Amino acid sequence: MRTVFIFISILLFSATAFASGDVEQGKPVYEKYCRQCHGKDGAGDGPAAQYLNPPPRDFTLGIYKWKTTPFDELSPSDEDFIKMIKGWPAHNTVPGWDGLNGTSMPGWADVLGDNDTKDVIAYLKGLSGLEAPEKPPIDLKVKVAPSKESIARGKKIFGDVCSECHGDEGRGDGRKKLKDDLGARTWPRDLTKPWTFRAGSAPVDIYARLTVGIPGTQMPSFADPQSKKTLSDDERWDVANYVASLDAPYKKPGEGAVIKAVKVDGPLPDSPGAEWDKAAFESFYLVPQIIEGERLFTPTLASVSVKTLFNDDEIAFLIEWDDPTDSVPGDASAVDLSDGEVFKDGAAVEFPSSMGEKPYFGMGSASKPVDIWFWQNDGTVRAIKAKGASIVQDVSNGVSARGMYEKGTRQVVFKGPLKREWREEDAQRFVPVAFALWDGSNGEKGGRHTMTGWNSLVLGGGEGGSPYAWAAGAVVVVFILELLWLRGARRKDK
Amino acid sequence: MNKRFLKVAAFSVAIIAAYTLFSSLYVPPMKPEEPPSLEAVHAVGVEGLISLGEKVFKGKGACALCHNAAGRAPLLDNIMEAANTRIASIDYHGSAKTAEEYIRESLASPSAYVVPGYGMAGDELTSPMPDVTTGAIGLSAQEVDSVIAYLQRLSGVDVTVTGEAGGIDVSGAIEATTDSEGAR
Amino acid sequence: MRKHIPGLLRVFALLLVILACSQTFLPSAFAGEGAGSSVISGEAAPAGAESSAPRLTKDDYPASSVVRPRVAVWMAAQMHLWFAAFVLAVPIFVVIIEAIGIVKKDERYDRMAYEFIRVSMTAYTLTAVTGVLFTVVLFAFYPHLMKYLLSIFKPTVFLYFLFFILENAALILYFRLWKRLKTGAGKIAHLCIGIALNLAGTAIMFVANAWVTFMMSPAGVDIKGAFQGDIWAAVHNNLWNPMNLHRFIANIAYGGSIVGSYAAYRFLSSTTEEEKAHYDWMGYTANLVSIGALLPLPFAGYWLTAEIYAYSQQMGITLMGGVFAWLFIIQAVIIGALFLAANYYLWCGLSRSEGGRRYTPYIKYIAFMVAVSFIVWFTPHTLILKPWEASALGGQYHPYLGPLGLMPAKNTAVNIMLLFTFLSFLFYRRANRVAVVSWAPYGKAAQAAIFSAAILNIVFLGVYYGYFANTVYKVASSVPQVATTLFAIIACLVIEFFIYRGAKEAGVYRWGRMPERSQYAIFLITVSFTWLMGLMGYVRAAIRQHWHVFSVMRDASADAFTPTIGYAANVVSVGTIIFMALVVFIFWLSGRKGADFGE
Amino acid sequence: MRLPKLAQFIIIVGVIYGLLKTPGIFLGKPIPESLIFMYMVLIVATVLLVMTSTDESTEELFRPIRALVEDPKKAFVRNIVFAVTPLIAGYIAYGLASRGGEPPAELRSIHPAPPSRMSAYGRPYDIATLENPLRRTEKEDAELFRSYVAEGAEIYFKNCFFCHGDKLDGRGHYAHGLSPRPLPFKGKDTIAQLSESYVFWRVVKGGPGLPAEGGPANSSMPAWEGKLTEEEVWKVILFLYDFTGNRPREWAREK
Repeated sequence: MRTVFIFISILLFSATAFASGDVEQGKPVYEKYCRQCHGKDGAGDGPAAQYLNPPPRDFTLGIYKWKTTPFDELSPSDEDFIKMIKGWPAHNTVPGWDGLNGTSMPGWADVLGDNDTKDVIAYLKGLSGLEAPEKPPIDLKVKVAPSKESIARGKKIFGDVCSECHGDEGRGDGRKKLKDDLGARTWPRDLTKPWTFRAGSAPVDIYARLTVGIPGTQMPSFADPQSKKTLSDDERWDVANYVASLDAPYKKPGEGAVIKAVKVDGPLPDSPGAEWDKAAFESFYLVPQIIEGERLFTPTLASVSVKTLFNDDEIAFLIEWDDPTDSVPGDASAVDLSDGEVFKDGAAVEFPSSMGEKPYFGMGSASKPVDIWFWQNDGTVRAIKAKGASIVQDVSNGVSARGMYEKGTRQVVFKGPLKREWREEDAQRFVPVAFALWDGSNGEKGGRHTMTGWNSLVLGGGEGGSPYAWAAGAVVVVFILELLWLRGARRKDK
Repeated sequence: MNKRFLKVAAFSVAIIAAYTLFSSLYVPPMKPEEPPSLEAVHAVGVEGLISLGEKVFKGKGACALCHNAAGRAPLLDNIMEAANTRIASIDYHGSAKTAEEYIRESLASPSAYVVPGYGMAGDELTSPMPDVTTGAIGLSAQEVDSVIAYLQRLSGVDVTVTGEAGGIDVSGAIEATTDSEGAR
Repeated sequence: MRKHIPGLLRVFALLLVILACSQTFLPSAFAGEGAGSSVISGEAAPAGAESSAPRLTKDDYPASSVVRPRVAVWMAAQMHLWFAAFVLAVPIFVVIIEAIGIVKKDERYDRMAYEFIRVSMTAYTLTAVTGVLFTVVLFAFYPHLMKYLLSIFKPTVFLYFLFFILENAALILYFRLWKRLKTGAGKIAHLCIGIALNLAGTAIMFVANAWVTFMMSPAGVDIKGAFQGDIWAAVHNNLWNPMNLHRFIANIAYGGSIVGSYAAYRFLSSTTEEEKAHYDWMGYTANLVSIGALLPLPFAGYWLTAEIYAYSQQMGITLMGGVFAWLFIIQAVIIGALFLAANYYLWCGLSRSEGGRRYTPYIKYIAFMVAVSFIVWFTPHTLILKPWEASALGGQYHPYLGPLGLMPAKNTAVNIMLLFTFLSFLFYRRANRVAVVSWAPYGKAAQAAIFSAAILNIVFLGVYYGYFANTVYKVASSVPQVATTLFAIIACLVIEFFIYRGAKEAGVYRWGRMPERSQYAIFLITVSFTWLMGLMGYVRAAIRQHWHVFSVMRDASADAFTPTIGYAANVVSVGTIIFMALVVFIFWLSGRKGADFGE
Repeated sequence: MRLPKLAQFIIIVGVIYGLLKTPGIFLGKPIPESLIFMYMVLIVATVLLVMTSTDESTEELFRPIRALVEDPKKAFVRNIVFAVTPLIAGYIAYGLASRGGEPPAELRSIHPAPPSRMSAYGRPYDIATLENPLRRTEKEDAELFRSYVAEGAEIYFKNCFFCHGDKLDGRGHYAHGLSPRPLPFKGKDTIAQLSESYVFWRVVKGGPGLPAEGGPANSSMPAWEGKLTEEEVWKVILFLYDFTGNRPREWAREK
């Protein structure tokens, strides 16, 4: 009782404190920093809006996604507003990003001071006539710790309640086409990539989403007693713990990652399987192609993971990524889920045609061409030499590829000839390699795709001498120096 | 040689070595831009002609501004084959007999054949492309040759031009293009 | 016979000079063969006033299977410049020392001066030899460039040889008459010969500088390189004066350091106390001249750089922001080593006197400030980053170190470092003295006040104009900073002079009581100087990139590429070692003849 | 109690090393290893020079080390030190050698030198003398200038901000997937150091137009020549300076 009292009084205090936010002063701040996306009148229709996914908030509706007040309370708390505007630094694990993950809303903490923030909040509230919330935020104290049992219970509930949209394994590969209240296409979150969660990935953040829902989208509140899918408080904690446990850390791109290709004796595998366990995944961020030609502003794929094996003649890549749909043109279920016409899913690996100076990562140039291996989920495999964005030429050089799709994860194995110059005995060479992916259900085709820049692939390694040999050498040399010193000192003594 | 001298010499050499190692090994090499090529075209042969052609295409000639994937003008990656069908077309009112002649002609009078859909707004018979052999772009005979060579290579056919057409100094032209391209 | 070696060398050198002259006057005879047909546009126009710069092709450059033309010219130029610096610098130094000797009536100065002019006689010969070598390789490998330059600079070539003869005459007189004109008016006359010698030498350098700077910032020619007929305009191009000043000051510093090294070596080899004292004193004096000249050098460098920017933004950015950005970090590291060594020498010098001990506790504070200044100076704008670091920083800009990479921060750091080095010197000067004037404490307080105010002002100027004011004033703020530094140094020196007038000695002052360690600091200074001159010579030439004469005459040879810093460092190192070996040889040669002064 | 010189030496060097590591460990903004190495060489050299500036302190500094070898009483300590030192060396060597799989540190010129001339929009530009034709409205017609800036903002948010960021800090929502990272515009060390003609060159020619030292193969900056008109580029440039409160560099006036 006492804690509740304190809680409420703090809330009241902060509410009164924020009441001082000045709408008039908020306007210029809004005009300078917010209108480019959210529009002059706050209707979410700024000049940038058409290129953003998710689209910027329409403030005239007063619906906010990331709030902690209960589902039946429209107004977010002022703390929610502050977090949405200033960002959640603790949740930002993507380098350089300080705002809502996976959106274009940055954290404004470094630009807006406390007063500016208050004023702008007052201005935003004025746009939709939001009042201070009547209901206090939901209780976010941890009720159920993430124990094995809790996770197991959560898994059960998840299968019953959540998998329709989020997929059996939580990879966002649900069986339902989703739209938000304004009709914009939304894709359910891939729960194995917590770094893409908009507003935090700790169990408590997930619990908040389950309890409040994400207003304006098809993610409902599971605390709503009217709903068919109401879950008890403990059940929601169980689900939150389970979802948090889905994190697949290897899918999170590392910093300065290098693909270390592993040498195998004998033939390379044609398909995914146990042979690949020798190598480790390296993951890379995918960004949509917005440089040339037709551009893509609504990517669904966030990262790609790669393993590489090689023998004396060949090299093989295992490329894995989460794709919410297996896009087979003409297939009825694919058409149901697709956003517009269904195109083929695809993947491409790119490397320079010859080592030396790096070619341009965007398909090379006439003087410095690139080789591209290309696969599509109808079994198409092409080997291409590209001399620029649209100047391509098929070459036949024994490239094969095979793909499979299971529960939201796609794996493709590329196999092709190994270039001699990639393996020079005297030095470790870093082979530039880049990737591109197409999600056909997302309208991706041709120049509309996601991609990486040049990454480094290193073959073999260890040719420069074993680290142990170096260590032993250093030990011996230093020891000899010590002995010499000692001897010199002895002689001087005498 | 006395010991003192050796000591001082060793000290000096050690300092020099330290500076050298610092500048050549510790500081990662940053390779300065290669000087732009100034060869007379005939001296470098077909490959030189093609690379000059690429530079002209993307630089001075301003061709790539429209002939690109954005589609303001047709792509030219297979122009040699397309040229033959165009010459045969009834809409063609030029005098070229071969693909090479067709391109040479199109560079000077682009409206000899207008690819359907790429004409001026409301006037499908006039090409929006300027005469690139005069005016602001003003390609020399060699540059025209080089562009043709480049397009032939792009289309994957044999390069037939030699770059000897004008027989005059081209270094100025190359200089102008390499400067704009100098940054490439 | 051995005695005649230098003389023979000189005769040989003169012969070579005459040979080179004849080539110079008949350049077409030498250069015209075999290449004329391919000079594209220069050919038709009549040679002389209207001809524009030739457009060359690869065939216009004589091929050589023995040496790479670029490296041969580079090496020859480098050797010549080092020796030239030596023979220009040492006489300046010698005349200064002789003058001090006259004023102070101290025989030691005269002895030292003579010792050095003797040494530089051999160096003169080598300068001429390397000069001829340089000319020959230039004409051999770059005939068209030389022809073009001569078509503009012919009159100055005559001037050059005139000064050369004058200089030689003055040198021989100066050297031969040393012992005869020892007293009274004769000594003054002798000193005047010395000054004339230096004037002629400096004039030679100025003439040569005109050629070099013309290649960087051509003036007096039109856009195609055709000479407009005004030779003074070509000589007095944008970079001529900054280059003259920079080289002049650098030569004094360099000469001092060479003399210092000589003294240091003799100090280490001395067997008697008396000898030790003499060479310690000589090393100290030489070092003082060297460091004294080093202080204004960065400012001359800034002027030169500012003029390069003003002449061509492209050249400026190539120099400071482009491929050579890291070269200036290397430069900062070496100058850092130089200043630390100079300070160290002064600190060690405190042990010469009994009173020096009083000041040793302050050393660490000075060292701290010098080190901090250097950290700022060599923090680059273009960082070397591991991928994970780049990722963590979210780009190539560092949130904390970024501002330190900019010019205003470096200007500030340099000024502060100079002030603290000056403080080291001040402490050294005071080491053995006790002021007797009654107002000494006030004087010292005034000094402290000036000093602190200067630092505050420098920091304020740097921070305010560098980061908070309109960019237009960014570089301009370095001028008041420099003025502040110079004012503080001069004001403190003046006050110092009056405070310690007639001061009494705190204890015995002993020349020669110097740890051997300190002498290595002098070697480090000399080696660093030499190496740095080589490196900066490389970058001065390299920012022209693929131009013989910037924007006017293109280098079309196979060697037109700009060498990387690492490659240049290797060439410079090899050059330094050869040069050092030759200098040792010169010293050895002059040492052979015995210390004949006064015997 | 006064610490022995050797201990002082170790403590000073250790503390400074710790301080240099702090930003990396606690703030996530590491000082590059390459720089820490240079700093530490300077620090060690400076401390060593200070401590050897008098004979007494030199003697004190090296006495324990010399004693270690020469003093028979310290044989035990010596044996331990002599045993441990090679192991440390070996450990360091192991660390260095096993780094083979790390991609090499890259040195890329962020502000490479521009060409003296370039041709764009079908005509030549002299970068040295090129000026923003819209800049003069700033003085002559403030209203028109504001409207240019507003148009520039709109162009920026339709074309540039995905990478260069809402706050012009080079951290747009796609920036994390790009290497090199998009350039920030705010701060005093980016466009504030450059003339508008330089920025114009970079926008118009983009990543493919970089010279070799700028890494043209990796840059995702499109060449905007074919996408924006000349006037649009100048407007964006006006906006970049206006939003960040920077002034373009004007070389001529700095003489």
